[in-house]
Amino acid sequence: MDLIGIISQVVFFLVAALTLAAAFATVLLRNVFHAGLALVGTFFGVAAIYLMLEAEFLAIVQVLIYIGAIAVLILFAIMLTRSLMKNEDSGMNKQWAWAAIAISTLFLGMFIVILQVPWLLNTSVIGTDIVPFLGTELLTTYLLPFEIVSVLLLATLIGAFIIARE
Amino acid sequence: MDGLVLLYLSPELILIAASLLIFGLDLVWRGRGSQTLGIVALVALFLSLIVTPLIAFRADPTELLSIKWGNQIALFCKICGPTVADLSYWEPALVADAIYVSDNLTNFFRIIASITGIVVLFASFDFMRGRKFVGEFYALFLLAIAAMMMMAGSTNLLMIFLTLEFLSIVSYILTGYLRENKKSNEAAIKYFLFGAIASAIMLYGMSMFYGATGSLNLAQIGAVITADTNYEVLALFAAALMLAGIGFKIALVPFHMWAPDAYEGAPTPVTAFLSVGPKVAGFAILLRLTLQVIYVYQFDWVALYSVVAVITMTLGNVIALTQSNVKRLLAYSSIAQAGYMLIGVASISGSGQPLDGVNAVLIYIAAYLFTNLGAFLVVIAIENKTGAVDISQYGGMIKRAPALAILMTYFMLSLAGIPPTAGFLGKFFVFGSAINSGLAWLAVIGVINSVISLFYYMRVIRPMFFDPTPEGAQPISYSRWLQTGLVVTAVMTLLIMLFPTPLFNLVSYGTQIFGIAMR
Amino acid sequence: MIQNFTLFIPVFPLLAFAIIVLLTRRNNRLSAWIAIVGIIMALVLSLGVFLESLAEGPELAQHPFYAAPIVWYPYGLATMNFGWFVDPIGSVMLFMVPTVCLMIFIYSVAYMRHSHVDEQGHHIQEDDPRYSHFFAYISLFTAMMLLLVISSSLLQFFIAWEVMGFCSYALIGFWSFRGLKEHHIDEAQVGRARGASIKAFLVTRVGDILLLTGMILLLLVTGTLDFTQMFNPDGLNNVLLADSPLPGMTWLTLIALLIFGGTVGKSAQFPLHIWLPDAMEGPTPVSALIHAATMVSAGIFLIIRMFPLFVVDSQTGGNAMMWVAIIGAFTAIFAATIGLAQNDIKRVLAYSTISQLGYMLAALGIGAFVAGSFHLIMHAFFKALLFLAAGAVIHSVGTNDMLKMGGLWRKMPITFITFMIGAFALMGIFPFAGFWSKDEILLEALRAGFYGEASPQTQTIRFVYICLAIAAFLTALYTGRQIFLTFFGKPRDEHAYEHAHESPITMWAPLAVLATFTTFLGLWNAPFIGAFTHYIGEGGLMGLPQAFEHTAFDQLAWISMFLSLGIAIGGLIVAYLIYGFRPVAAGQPDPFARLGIIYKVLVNKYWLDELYGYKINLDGTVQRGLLIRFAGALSRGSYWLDRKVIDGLVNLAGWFGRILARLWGWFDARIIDGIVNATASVTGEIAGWWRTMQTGDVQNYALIAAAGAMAFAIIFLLRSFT
Amino acid sequence: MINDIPLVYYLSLSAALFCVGLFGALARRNAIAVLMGIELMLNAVNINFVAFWRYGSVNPILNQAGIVFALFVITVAAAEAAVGLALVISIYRSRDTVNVEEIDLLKW
Amino acid sequence: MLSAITFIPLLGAIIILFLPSDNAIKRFAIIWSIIPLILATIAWVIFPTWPDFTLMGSYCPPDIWVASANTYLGECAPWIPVLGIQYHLGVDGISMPLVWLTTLLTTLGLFYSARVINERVKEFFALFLILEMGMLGVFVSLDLFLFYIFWEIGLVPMYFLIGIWGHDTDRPQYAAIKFFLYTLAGSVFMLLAIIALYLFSTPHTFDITLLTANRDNMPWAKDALISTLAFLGFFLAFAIKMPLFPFHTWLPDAHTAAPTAGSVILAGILLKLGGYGFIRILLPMFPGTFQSLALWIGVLAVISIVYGAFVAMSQNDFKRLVAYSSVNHMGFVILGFAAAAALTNEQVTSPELSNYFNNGAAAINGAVLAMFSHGVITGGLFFLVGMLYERTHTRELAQFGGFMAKVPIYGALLLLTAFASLGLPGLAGFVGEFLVLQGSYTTLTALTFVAVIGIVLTAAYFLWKVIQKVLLGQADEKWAKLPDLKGYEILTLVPLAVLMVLIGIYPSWILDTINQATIVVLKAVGAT
Repeated sequence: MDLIGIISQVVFFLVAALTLAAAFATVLLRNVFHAGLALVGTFFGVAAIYLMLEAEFLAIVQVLIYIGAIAVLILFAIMLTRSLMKNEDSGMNKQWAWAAIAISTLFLGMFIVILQVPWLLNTSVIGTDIVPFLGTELLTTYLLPFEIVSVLLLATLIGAFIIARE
Repeated sequence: MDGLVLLYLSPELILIAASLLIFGLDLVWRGRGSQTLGIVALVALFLSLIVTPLIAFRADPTELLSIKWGNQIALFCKICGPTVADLSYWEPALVADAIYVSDNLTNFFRIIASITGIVVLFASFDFMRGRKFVGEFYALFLLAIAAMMMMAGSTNLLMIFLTLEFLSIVSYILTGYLRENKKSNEAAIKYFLFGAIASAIMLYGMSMFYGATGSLNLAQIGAVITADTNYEVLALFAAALMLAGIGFKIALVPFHMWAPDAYEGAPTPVTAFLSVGPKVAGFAILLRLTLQVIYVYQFDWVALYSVVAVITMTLGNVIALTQSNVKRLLAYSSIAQAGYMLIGVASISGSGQPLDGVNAVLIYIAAYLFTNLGAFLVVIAIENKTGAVDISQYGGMIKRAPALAILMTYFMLSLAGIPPTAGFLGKFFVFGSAINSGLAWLAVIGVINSVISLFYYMRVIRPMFFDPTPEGAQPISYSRWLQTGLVVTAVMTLLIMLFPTPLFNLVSYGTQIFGIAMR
Repeated sequence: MIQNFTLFIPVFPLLAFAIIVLLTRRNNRLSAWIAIVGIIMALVLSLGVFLESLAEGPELAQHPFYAAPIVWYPYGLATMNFGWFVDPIGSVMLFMVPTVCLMIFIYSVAYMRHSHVDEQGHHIQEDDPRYSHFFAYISLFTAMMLLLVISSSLLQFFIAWEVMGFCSYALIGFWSFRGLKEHHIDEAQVGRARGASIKAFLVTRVGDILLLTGMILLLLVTGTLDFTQMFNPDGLNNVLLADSPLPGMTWLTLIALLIFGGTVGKSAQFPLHIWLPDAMEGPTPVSALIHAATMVSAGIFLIIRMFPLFVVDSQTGGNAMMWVAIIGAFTAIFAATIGLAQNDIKRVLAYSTISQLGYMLAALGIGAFVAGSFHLIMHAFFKALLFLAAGAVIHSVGTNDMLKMGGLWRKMPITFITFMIGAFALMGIFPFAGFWSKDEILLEALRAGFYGEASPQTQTIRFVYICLAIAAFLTALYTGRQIFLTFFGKPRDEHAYEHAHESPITMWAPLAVLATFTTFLGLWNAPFIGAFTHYIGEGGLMGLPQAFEHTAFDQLAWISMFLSLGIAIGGLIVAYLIYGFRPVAAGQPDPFARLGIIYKVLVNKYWLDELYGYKINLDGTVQRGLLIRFAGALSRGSYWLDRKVIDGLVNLAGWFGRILARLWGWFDARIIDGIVNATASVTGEIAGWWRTMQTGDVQNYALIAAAGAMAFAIIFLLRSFT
Repeated sequence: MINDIPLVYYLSLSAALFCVGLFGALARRNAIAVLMGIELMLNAVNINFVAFWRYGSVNPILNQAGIVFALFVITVAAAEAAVGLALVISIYRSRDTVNVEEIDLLKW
Repeated sequence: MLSAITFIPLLGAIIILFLPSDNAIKRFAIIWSIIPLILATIAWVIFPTWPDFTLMGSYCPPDIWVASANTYLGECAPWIPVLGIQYHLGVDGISMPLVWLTTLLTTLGLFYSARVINERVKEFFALFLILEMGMLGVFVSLDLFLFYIFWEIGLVPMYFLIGIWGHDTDRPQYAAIKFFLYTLAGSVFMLLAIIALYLFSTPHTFDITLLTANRDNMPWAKDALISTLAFLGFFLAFAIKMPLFPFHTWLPDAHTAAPTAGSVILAGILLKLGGYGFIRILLPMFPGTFQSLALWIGVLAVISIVYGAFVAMSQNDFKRLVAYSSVNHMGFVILGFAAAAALTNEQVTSPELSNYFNNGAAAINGAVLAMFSHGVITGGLFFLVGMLYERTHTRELAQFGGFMAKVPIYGALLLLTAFASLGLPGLAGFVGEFLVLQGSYTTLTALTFVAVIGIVLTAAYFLWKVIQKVLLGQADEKWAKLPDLKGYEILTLVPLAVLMVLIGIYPSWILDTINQATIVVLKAVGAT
């Protein structure tokens, strides 16, 4: 294993640990606002993972949209619902124990499947920039989903407006 | 993408264009003329209903009127480009890359979706009079119907996810439409949270499929999985997770918990739509998933579907026994009906006989569509005038609104499966296909369930005929629209039973692509 | 050729019945006349047929007047035909039945008029409120009896037999209901009549189902119920002799015994005799009709019709005839003993009828076919005479109780004379009918028992002879007692005595006619004339051509004649010593009571009514006994079973559901206490219980959904490993 | 870079992230926290897709199905978040709470 | 002709919905219900000359044409070609009398109700006519699918008749839903059996005549498991409707709650649907299975007879007593069918054992005639009970007494009906019972000895409870001014009384018709 391999592995473990820690923080922190900030941390971690997987465009999109839009939106929502001031006690509800058990077995199952299934493995090197190809593919093969998403966003816009307007 | 191909997307496009038009008009008229917007929506739905057969026709000199319900398939795929392939039968290889397919099954569900739309619109005209955001309601509703149609046609994991989410989001908005009503809000938030979690689980399943086969197209995934049996682990694990998403939409038992609350909370026309729309589209996806992807592991999915079917039917029927709120009762009843449909899916045996699972499901869907919408129309008619939603408030309905009482009796009997109704034909086919494919025990449980179900269906009718009318109750009048809606559903429920041949032709056309057509 | 119209004989009274019921219900006089005209036309036609068959002579037995044109119903490829069948004994019955019935019809015209003293004290004579009903019922009764006599198939016979049972129910229960204003009968009589009618119908019904079973088994085995085809030789020999389901009994014996069961029910023989004495609650002409002329003789006539069956059975080792003889003889003596202790004038005659019927059955049982049938005919006449005379006495004195009568011979000379003739005939005193027929039976029994060649039956025939002899003596005793109590001695009840008057002409005329018949008819079969034996005996039986051997009137016959005469006169003398010599004074108990325990047993009729559980007390209430209380308990038990157990299956499930719910509640009170009370059934319980799964918390829902998806995925995972 | 870190690491990371997100969705009382959980789950799925694209696809340049799917997931997540928060705010406005356990007017 | 008879009542019901005033409805309903009666009478009168298989301008596939040679007035029309379902009607000797009885009792029921029912008249008469259509449909349809549909159509109107117009002292709604659930529970298993028959028959068909004709080379007949399960499915439905012993608990409740006309139809016709099912489906299609189970069914029948009689004896509600008497009488019908089924093959086919064949035919004749006469008698009884209730507003037997003197006409008719019911020869009840006994002694001898005890018990409880308590004895003051039967009441009862006497005296006018069909059925049974 050459030096770069080791370094990249170390970097991966670092990033993965950070992301998971942030995720745990989002879930466990009692104060919802702090949880929001931890969420932003997780998003950064995921963006780093994308970079390691050579999907730079996606990393940027992740940072821009997830952190820029969705995380901010969530923080606004937290402020709007003034749960900032109210110091709620533990954020967990009555059934968290049952949920924990169920989810750990689910994780176990997933882990077994991940190890067991013969995933496709054809390691090919990406030389050039893939973004233009992505563009063409979006507008040729996946043109129909692209249009549908646009209508979806329009509907969401109006829907959110209807529901949340003062 | 040349113009001809757009023709094969025309029903969806018409609806989307109409909804945009309605948004625009609503903007221009600033809230006045909501009635005309409704008419526009209705016209759009009729247009899409008429266009579907036009697409399906194919000039065939050999046929009688030289019109044959052909089975062209418009493919929107990477390699073959958006071309129109004229296939008599659905070879996976040919449609390997298709993202969206406008084939027989899609046409069948387009017809079903547009009919649902029309009938629910009939119901909502009354309901919407005098409320805010009426234009938006109609527009969003049209989008929901378009999403339903697209769900039926999508043979690509991405498309399935996208259309499912599209329908879900629009449904959340529609459910939460009555902002000031506490119940509507609560129903919407519950529906949203449950839906979001379920679709996340489904997504994870989809990623598994993509990981193993490298492709998003159902047919290709199916080919890879059937070719190599050690993918069995993945296929079933991922399918089970995907079942969460689809099960949520159909409201099968472990994933049904949202339904009673959402049905009770949502405005009644939306409840009517929820009880039919997403459920039917969900079955379209389930059919495609079962027949094209995991068909080879017959033993497993038959076992899974039978078990889920039994739990769904039994739980749905049994809990409905103690319900006193009509909408909640109809919610549990529609859960039970989903259980019966699942029996049809479980007994798919590809035997080519008329009594085959696939035909049974489609017939049951058609029958359930008219019966359930009819029942909801009656509930809406009563609620609009008296605001009564509890069974006890239905006292002496036979005097106040004899037509409504008689129709409600007819629809309840159809739901219970008493003969001279479409419901019976549906149940007959479903139980017949179960016995035909060797699941006789399933048919027996189904039959016992339909007897239990009769008890609560009769509980709805009993006060109408036997209890005295509460004092000061004047006769219930309802708009012309509701009347036409009731007439359409009642006549169709009777016609499907008395002259089922046209329905059988439509169904056999629908299942032709799977090679299990009803000769 | 008159015999072609035999089928019309029952039609006339039936027509009379229909006319009365439908048209002339209101007009009493007219209904009475229509009934009488109907019976007269039947009598004329019957006499015609009788004379024609007499002309035909004995071989009528082998090829009788027979035709079965009416197809009553088809079953499979075969059909059940009805028609008429007249053989010698049938023709004689055709002579006897309408004659006696005519007399009874004329008699009842007057009898059904009641006189009572109203508030102002003067007599009012008025018809019974349901006068026309009475005539309708007795016309139907006679029609059915005639149909029975001429029936060509056992099924036709059975139908007539049962409809007659209905008529007897209706007639016995004639006074079983009373309108608000009617007071010709009192409360107690209504109660007693009601009890008696249902008792009669049910007990005869038990007999009927035995006959029904026998009849169907016969149809099953021989394939036909037609008298002409039933006794064909091969049918009798091979088919019937196969072993029946019951062990040790051939089909023939089983069928014969079942048919005899019918007779026991109808002719009130030992186990099923309890209904006849209570049937006295009906008007006297009815008692005469039922217990003399028709109903009871129908039972005997059934055995006579089916006699070839019994003969072949005894020839092939069956013991059916032996049973007939034993039960007949035992009933004869048993009934005679009870007859001694009865104070009601009609009940004495009732028990005497049972005893005489026992006589006839005993005769038939020992094979004395001719003697038995002759006694049947004679008994019909003199017993009808006795009943009608007793009726006249009751009509004039107003009470049945003999202890209240006495010295009536002055007040009612004609009734007295006719009653005496009947009594002598019953006792078997020389010139009268009874003597010839009873002596004939005793002679046959004596010859077969003691002088005939030894055969397995001789022991039983000896036992029969002894019983009959004792019975003859007892008959003489109780008849004598009756005569002395009613007509001789001092009047014991002043009021009744001066109230007594001779009955009007329409009542004593029939008595006279019957009396003449009783005196002269006996000669028909007198030793030297023997016309009856020749006519009946010569032809043998249907299917059994060899005739009944007619032994000349040898020296043994003389001895038995004097013996029976002596027994009769001895009985009369003893009766005179007890009752005639020192007539019983008013209020003095019956001298017979001095016998103490024996008297008590006889008065209570061996407590059989209590054993059966249906004792009708004098005041009209019914005392429920063992059997009926058991049946009542059984029915209440099954109703409880029906209500609680079977119908309760659903509720039972509900109960099971409640247990389950409580169990669940014990360790999860929070959910259960919120349950809306579940419906009754277990589905309701479970529904209520499952319903609370819907807690309203969406995360709870999501957890269940996730857990569900996870469960399916994990199961598939595990499955794919194995 | 590609063959240093095996695919399984990414998949297990995404599985872990998915489970944490699911736990967040099921166990947190605050509706917005549930939303955050859902976002986590969707991010986990995206990692999955991108990883499968990178490691699995024959010609990652021409056939970028994984990335396209991820992109669409992000957009849909955004839409969902918008609608979800709108609903949360309207619930808050009418019931003055966003605690999911207290929103149980509709039950049984 | 048959389609006309079946669908005229439906047409009538629809017309009634548009009639304005109450007595217009009443008059119309009565006149309208006479039309099917006339048609049925014509059909029966021309019975001997029935053209063997008239195709009323309708096309029947050749194999069905051949198979339904012995049915008459046949009508065929393709209805659902995909599943091979024919709109196939036909009548033979057994179903003709029952069709006629249905039309008669409905006309009498409507005629009587016209005076008695005064609230919600429109619904009552409409539902009544729909009920008639349902019942007629069952008797005339020769296609299992059509049979099932008409079987269920009959349930709904009866549910409403019991529920709405029932006497509110006897929990009518409970009785109505119990009736509906019991019958439905049975009939859904029949549905499964019908589907199983369809799937396992070589030319997939629902046609009764076809399934009977070439029953032997059908897979379902060869496979013992399927034929037994199918048999039990059908048997359950018919036993509940019949009602046979363990399934009878719905009958007393439904009867006591139903209005007079309702319980006349319920007892008169609805119970016969079960019996008709026995003779049309169970015996011809499953001779082997029926024969093996004949003893057990016989045992249940005999229990029904004796048990029904005992329970009736302990009733003090007049209507409940008559209801339990129906259980008693229907026990005989099933005993008849079981006896006929118990005939072994060689008994049915070999010529020298024709005695068994004839007695078997007698059993079936008896059973069908018992059904017909029970319809007439119990119909009459329920009318009488209803009339008594109209006058005294109580059904408590203990309170009656001495009515024979007070209301002689009513007394006479009750006497006639009661004695007909307990099987007095010369009246309708006896002939049916005698034929059944004749048949059942042939094959189930031991059982019949017990059944015969049932006859005495029947006589006992009828005399004891009905005649003794109601008619005889001392009239009570409070019944002083009891009115006797009015014109219309007598007119309702006269046809039934005439029928009772007619069948009793000369039964061959009806048994000829039945016997023709019985011979065909028995020959088909022996065909294996």
